[in-house]
Amino acid sequence: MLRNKLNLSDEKIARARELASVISEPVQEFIDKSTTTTVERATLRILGADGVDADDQPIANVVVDNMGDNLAFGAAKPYINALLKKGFTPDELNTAIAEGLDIHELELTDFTHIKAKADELIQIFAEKVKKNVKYRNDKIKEYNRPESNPKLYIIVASGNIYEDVKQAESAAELGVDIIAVIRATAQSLLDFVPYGPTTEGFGGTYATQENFKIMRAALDKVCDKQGRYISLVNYCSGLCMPEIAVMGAFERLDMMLNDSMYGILFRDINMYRTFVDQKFSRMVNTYADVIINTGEDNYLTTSDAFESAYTVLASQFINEKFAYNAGMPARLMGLGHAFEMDPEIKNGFLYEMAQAQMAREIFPEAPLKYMPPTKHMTGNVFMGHTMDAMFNFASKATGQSIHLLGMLTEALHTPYMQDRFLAIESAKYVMNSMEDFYDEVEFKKDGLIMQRAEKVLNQTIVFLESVQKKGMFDSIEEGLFAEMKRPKARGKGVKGVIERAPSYWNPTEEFLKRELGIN
Amino acid sequence: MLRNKLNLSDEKIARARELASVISEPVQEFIDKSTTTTVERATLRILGADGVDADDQPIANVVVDNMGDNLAFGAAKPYINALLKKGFTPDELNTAIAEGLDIHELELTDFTHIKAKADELIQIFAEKVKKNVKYRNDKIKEYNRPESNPKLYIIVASGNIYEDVKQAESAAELGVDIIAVIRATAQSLLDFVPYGPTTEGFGGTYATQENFKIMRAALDKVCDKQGRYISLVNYCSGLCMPEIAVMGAFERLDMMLNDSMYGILFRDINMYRTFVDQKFSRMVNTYADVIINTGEDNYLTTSDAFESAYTVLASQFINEKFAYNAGMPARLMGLGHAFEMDPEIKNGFLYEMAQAQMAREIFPEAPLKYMPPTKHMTGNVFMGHTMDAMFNFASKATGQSIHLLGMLTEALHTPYMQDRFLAIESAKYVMNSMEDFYDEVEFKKDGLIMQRAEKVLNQTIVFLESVQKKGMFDSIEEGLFAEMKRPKARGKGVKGVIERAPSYWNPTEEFLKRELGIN
Amino acid sequence: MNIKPYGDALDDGAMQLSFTLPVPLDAKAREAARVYVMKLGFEKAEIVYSKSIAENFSFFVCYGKSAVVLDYDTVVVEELEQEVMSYDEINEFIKREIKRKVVIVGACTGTDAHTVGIDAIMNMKGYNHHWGLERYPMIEAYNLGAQVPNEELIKFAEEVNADAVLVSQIVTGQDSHIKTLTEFVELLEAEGLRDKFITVAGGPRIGNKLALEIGYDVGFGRAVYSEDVATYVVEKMVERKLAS
Amino acid sequence: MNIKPYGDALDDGAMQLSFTLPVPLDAKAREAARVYVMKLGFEKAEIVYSKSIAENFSFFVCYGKSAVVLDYDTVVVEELEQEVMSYDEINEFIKREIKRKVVIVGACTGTDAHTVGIDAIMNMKGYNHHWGLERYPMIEAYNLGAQVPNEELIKFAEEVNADAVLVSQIVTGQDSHIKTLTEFVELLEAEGLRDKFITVAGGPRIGNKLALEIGYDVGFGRAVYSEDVATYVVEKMVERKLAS
Ligand code: B12
Ligand code: B12
Ligand SMILES: Cc1ncc(COP(=O)(O)O)c(C=O)c1O
Ligand SMILES: Cc1ncc(COP(=O)(O)O)c(C=O)c1O
Repeated sequence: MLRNKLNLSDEKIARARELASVISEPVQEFIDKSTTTTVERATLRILGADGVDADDQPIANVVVDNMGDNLAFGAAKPYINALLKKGFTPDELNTAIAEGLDIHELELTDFTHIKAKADELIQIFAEKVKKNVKYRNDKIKEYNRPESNPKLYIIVASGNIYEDVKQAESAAELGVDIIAVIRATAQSLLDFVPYGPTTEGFGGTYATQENFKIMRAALDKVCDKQGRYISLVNYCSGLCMPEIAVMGAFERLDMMLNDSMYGILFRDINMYRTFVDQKFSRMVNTYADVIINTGEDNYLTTSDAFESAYTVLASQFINEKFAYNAGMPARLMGLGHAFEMDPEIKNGFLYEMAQAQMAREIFPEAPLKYMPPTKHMTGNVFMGHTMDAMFNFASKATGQSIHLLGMLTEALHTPYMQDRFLAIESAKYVMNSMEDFYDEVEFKKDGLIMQRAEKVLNQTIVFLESVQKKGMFDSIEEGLFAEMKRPKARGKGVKGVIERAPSYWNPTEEFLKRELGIN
Repeated sequence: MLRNKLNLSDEKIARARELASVISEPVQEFIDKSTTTTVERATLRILGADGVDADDQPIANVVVDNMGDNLAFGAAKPYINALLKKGFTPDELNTAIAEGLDIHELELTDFTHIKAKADELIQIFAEKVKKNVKYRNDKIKEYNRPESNPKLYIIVASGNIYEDVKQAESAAELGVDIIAVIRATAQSLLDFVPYGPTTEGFGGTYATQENFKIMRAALDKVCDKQGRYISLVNYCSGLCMPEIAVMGAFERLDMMLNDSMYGILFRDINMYRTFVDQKFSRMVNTYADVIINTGEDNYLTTSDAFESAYTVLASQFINEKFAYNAGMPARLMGLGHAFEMDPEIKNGFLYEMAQAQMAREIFPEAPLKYMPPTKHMTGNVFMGHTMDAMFNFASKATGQSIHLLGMLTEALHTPYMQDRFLAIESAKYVMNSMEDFYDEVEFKKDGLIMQRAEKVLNQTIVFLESVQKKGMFDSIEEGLFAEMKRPKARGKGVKGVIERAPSYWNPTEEFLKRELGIN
Repeated sequence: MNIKPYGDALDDGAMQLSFTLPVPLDAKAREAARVYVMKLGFEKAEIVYSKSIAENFSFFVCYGKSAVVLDYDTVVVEELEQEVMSYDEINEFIKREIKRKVVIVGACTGTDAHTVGIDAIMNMKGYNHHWGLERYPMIEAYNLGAQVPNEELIKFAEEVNADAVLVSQIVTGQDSHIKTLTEFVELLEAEGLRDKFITVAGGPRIGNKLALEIGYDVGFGRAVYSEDVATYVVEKMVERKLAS
Repeated sequence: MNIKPYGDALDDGAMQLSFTLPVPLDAKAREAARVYVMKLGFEKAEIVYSKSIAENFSFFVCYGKSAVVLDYDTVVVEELEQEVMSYDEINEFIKREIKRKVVIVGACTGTDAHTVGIDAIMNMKGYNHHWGLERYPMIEAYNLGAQVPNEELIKFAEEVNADAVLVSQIVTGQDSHIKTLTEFVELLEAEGLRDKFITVAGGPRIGNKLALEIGYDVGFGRAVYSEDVATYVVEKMVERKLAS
């Protein structure tokens, strides 16, 4: 474990955690009495719903859309009921639904039968996921390679899954540890998950289960060839968080972007919707042993990295708390932050080091995800490459875990193949040449670095206190987070939030809670 | 003054200094009983010899070449004698010599007259030089700008002095502190100094007095425009070290490359010649308050920077000792070293930091000159730019004084204007963003960095001991330095080394020794 | 005046290039890279670095000397050239010439979620020490934020009787900006509102030329401030006699 | 097979360029930079960065999409293509085919003081874990070092009855390498020694093509090792029946 160097006050850290806990309580209460369209669709997917109808509507959507107000009772029951009534396998039922069968017209069979069937279906899910977890762990053991520190993470984003595969293979050959397939620009606002392999998308490639499968298979080949495990990442965020988490569990994704507030602040998704969705999706992620990546970096794309460093730390505490609430252990919490200090700030690099080191010390077990400079990148690719080099330095110097490689063309386009090569080469050089820096170097007592970390922690506490006073919902509404005002009653997906009926039933949730030991 | 961080043993450092001193003694003895053609020509230049004859032979060369064995008595006497005999001013005499006058045919006048005339001529020299020093100091006071730390140093090398001026102006506008005009490829092997403004030269621009004047005037304009003093650098090294030092004193150069062994090892100049020449040239540099730049970086272009780090430190001790012997104070000793660690070495950056920090601590008053990566640069300009960024970091982190900017195109060509811009931009960003790093960061007790510095110091002592045992001349002959074997009786310029006759007379040397308080 | 790129001597034509060819790296690939650059009109090209970056892809860095000459006098500038007024001058100008508040509506449209650019122009706090339009006493500014459908933007602009509409587009992948920008103009035309508003497009890859081609009154690229936009709008209003 | 540069999709023609134009920076300069790149055969060019780097000089970074297509099949490789033998194979080959020691003389000529390159090929310790020629038991190697006048090199080669002469040239500014290399060949010719030695030129900017043009038997560029050179020399000796 890495040494502490900042001399931060344990009491203050505990105080911040306590505040996050208090803040999360009313939200957690709301979550527990609510469900959403996508939580129900995710439930159906766990149970076996898959495929699309003639209009490319996913079966899960068809079932949920047809339930109307009955959704308050949960979508599991009618789906399982239909399986029993028709004597179908899930695949057969999916086909029947695609062809027009309205399962809600079927008479309800005895609930004990339904429960038994639920257990059976969930067992299938559980076994698939456990097999995936085992496969991953076995392979890592088999390859028996020392872990990279940090792991190098790169994105592909061609829009075409087959082109993405080529680019991912190239990056893997060049030595990265983690490959993220960036999602098409507007997917997070789609209230359904596209289906099948896709070859077109703006700014990224659609997250579909088939695309996950194609990329995972391609990477598995490279893994075996190279004798090291290469992780695959996609995004849970958006209007389908829980469903995509389920798809990721099925297809052995290793990491997923999953933030408790990103959708609200940066995608204008309704706050209640996001809070409910994040919980379910995180339970699924946890069950599948998937590391989440939170999105604190986004705060610094709209706010200044020096002035607003505390918003990052505050969000990390909140993300941590919500993740704990979803049963997630710290070792899966890839809390985010970013190297976004204005390059013109005197001593900006030292402040950046202070902040990164602070994250390291406050969340010692978390696989911290460090994001590269983006906002201050310009078309001057040479200067940009230098900024990325400094970022590489800061990351290694402060013991980060997941290192998203900066691209010299960040201000211009999603990465070219050669951009990735240059990024990897630079990071490997910088990090290897200062391998033991963390251990070698101490910070001056009460110097700039220590003072900076302390100050950010203090500001964070003050900020969390004000959020606690106002309450989370009002704080978001008033724009306390990321300078974004998000009215409670507005935002995308607000209609998909439903209060649970007293007899609401969700066997998958019960299963997950049981397995993860939460209530 | 900068803090010590490496915990180096004072006794070891003292021991190394003592070894350098013992090593220099026999060399110093040799120097004191010898003169060289170029020392005599430098003497003539101080006294007023200037210009060229019809064959472009400098007057100083004409006079010296015509003296034959009489050179053992010194060239000053016949030149001053001619002035007196003819009643000429130096300019008139120079013209006469150019037109064919052989001054050695003139009868010798009374020595007391000659001495008096010498004093008068030396006074003219002294006043010119003092005026230059005063001008520089006054300007620096007038501009009243905080010193850059380190000072950014850049080269121009177009071959054409007028093109050089443009490039220098551009670099000055972009914010560098020091501009060096690189000399044409083979000038150091010319046994005369070219004359007048020049517009052609391979790989650099000829060092001529007129070129010095043109560049100095151009920079002075920029200085006034920008309100900060910009230093001008040229090279003393080669077969004309002392003469170029004199030219630099006349034209207010601020720094000059001047190494006690560079010519021997890297230019195959005879060792006796170089040792004699460096002493005279350094006296002139000192009198003109010119900072010298030594050439330790060159060791690492032929030897490995990790294995042979001690050769750099050893050479620094030797250069220091010879400089002290020439009356030079530490504040003028721009001892050199270089960032040449193989980029593939694990922890190479930390070793590099150790070495740079070690130089800083061992020579606390010296304006250390740190050279950029050159040897491991390739045509991959992006990777090269990253290496230069790391160099910028190391330099700032260890409190270097003179920072020669690395060029991303180092492996390709002498810098384009845009290469310089990119280099300056990168250095300014990196250094500003870690301004107080030196003060903020401590090295772990007995960690990699401390151990590395100690090891290099130990190796240096072992090496200096073996040189001391063999003696300097034999050591060079046997290739102990830079893996170059340089036989005593060979090398360029060997014929120009002359044993002083008992009645050898050199009033300029007497003057300089008096002024500098040496014997 | 004929010009060529400059490395370290006038008209040396020196240029740096980097690119990837979809072939495995070997002597032939290197030569192909050189020949390729020569075909671009170079009189000398040297592949100074080559590296295999995937099974069938090779990366090259090249320095070359271009033979191509450009007559500088023939270059026509398509960027907007105007004397930009200061914050105070703009407010004065509006008081004097328009005599009422100018109404400006802005948004980042379509699926584009990048607010920072339009915020830089419009928000109170502005950008790089240039206040945004919201702070101008003589301007009434409405910033609808990001991901705003074109229809909504137009509806809103009509509602508040806007004088000018600012459209921001940052994402340009697969030319999505062109599609979104064009749709806006087509909608305006369909609803007969083409001349009602001064239309301003902006974003890092938007040039005046592109904006004019698509049918906007003006376009702004990188490093633009509120003053540039406001100057244009108010002067155009006077020119068009929209000030009433 | 027709190829184009690859950015992130086949045949997108993506290339990165940077260069300086000798004009002051303004809108016209930026447009000139774009037009200049378009004239190089681009179908799209965007100046993504521009900066004034001196009173009358502006620096540009450009990304563009080239329209130029290259038929890969027409590319002719001019680099030497040979199967390189290993250290042991070479010594064996000499023992078997030449039956005496091969004598090789090398130097870095003219005013060029860069010894590292020729040392890498010749010195005992070699380079990058490739031993130099001096270590080969079946080769007698003489490395004269740097700054060796052509006359001296030829004189020495005659004296030791060299089979091959290696000439290194690193500095290429103002084409100084071409001058020095050419003078060597002319001297050989003048003295009627043209066919006596196998002549090998080398250095980071020397290609086989250039060497052949000047009149050498072969030329080697970057990242060459002693094995490459020795293989060539000994095979050429057998071919020319110089082995006697
Ligand atoms: C911040 C940022 C984000 C933030 C946005 C937060 C927010 N609230 O705005 C977040 C993290 C959400 C984000 C997300 C994405 N981003 Co983004 N992002 C950036 C980034 C780093 C900075 C943009 C920025 O804020 N610049 C600062 C502002 C002030 O500059 P500006 O926008 O150019 O605005 C100036 C001028 O252009 C002009 N201007 C702009 N608009 C207007 C309008 C008018 C009328 C006028 C007059 C002037 C004007 O004035 C401004 C001031 O001078 C850029 C990379 C970069 N360094 O440029 C990528 C970048 C723009 N993003 C990119 C992409 C692909 C995405 C995603 C699609 C990635 C994905 N697949 O998930 C997502 C989805 C977003 C979406 N649907 O649009 C790409 C776009 C590639 C391309 N050219 O198509 C970029 C270039 C990064 C990259 N290399 O991949 N991003
Ligand atoms: C080391 C070095 C020096 C050292 C040389 C020490 C020494 N004893 O060799 C010193 C400091 C003395 C020096 C001085 C100068 N240098 Co210098 N130097 C370099 C440097 C940093 C590395 C060269 C090197 O050693 N490479 C490693 C070797 C192994 O590679 P190589 O030489 O390419 O050799 C390989 C192949 O080319 C080939 N090869 C080479 N020769 C031969 C011969 C044969 C027969 C064969 C088969 C193969 C072969 O095999 C080798 C192994 O694969 C380069 C920059 C760079 N990174 O390349 C500048 C560089 C070569 N130098 C340069 C210049 C301008 C100079 C000076 C003229 C500067 C000046 N005005 O003062 C001086 C003067 C030197 C002179 N008169 O020649 C320029 C040349 C520009 C140009 N293209 O014309 C460069 C490119 C730097 C720059 N950007 O300005 N330099
Ligand atoms: C947590 C998180 N989710 C999602 C995204 C982006 O995805 P989308 O554009 O699909 O919302 C980001 C981007 O930075 C993120 O941080
Ligand atoms: C001390 C010293 N003198 C001179 C030079 C180069 O000059 P020249 O090529 O004229 O010998 C160097 C180059 O590094 C040097 O270090």
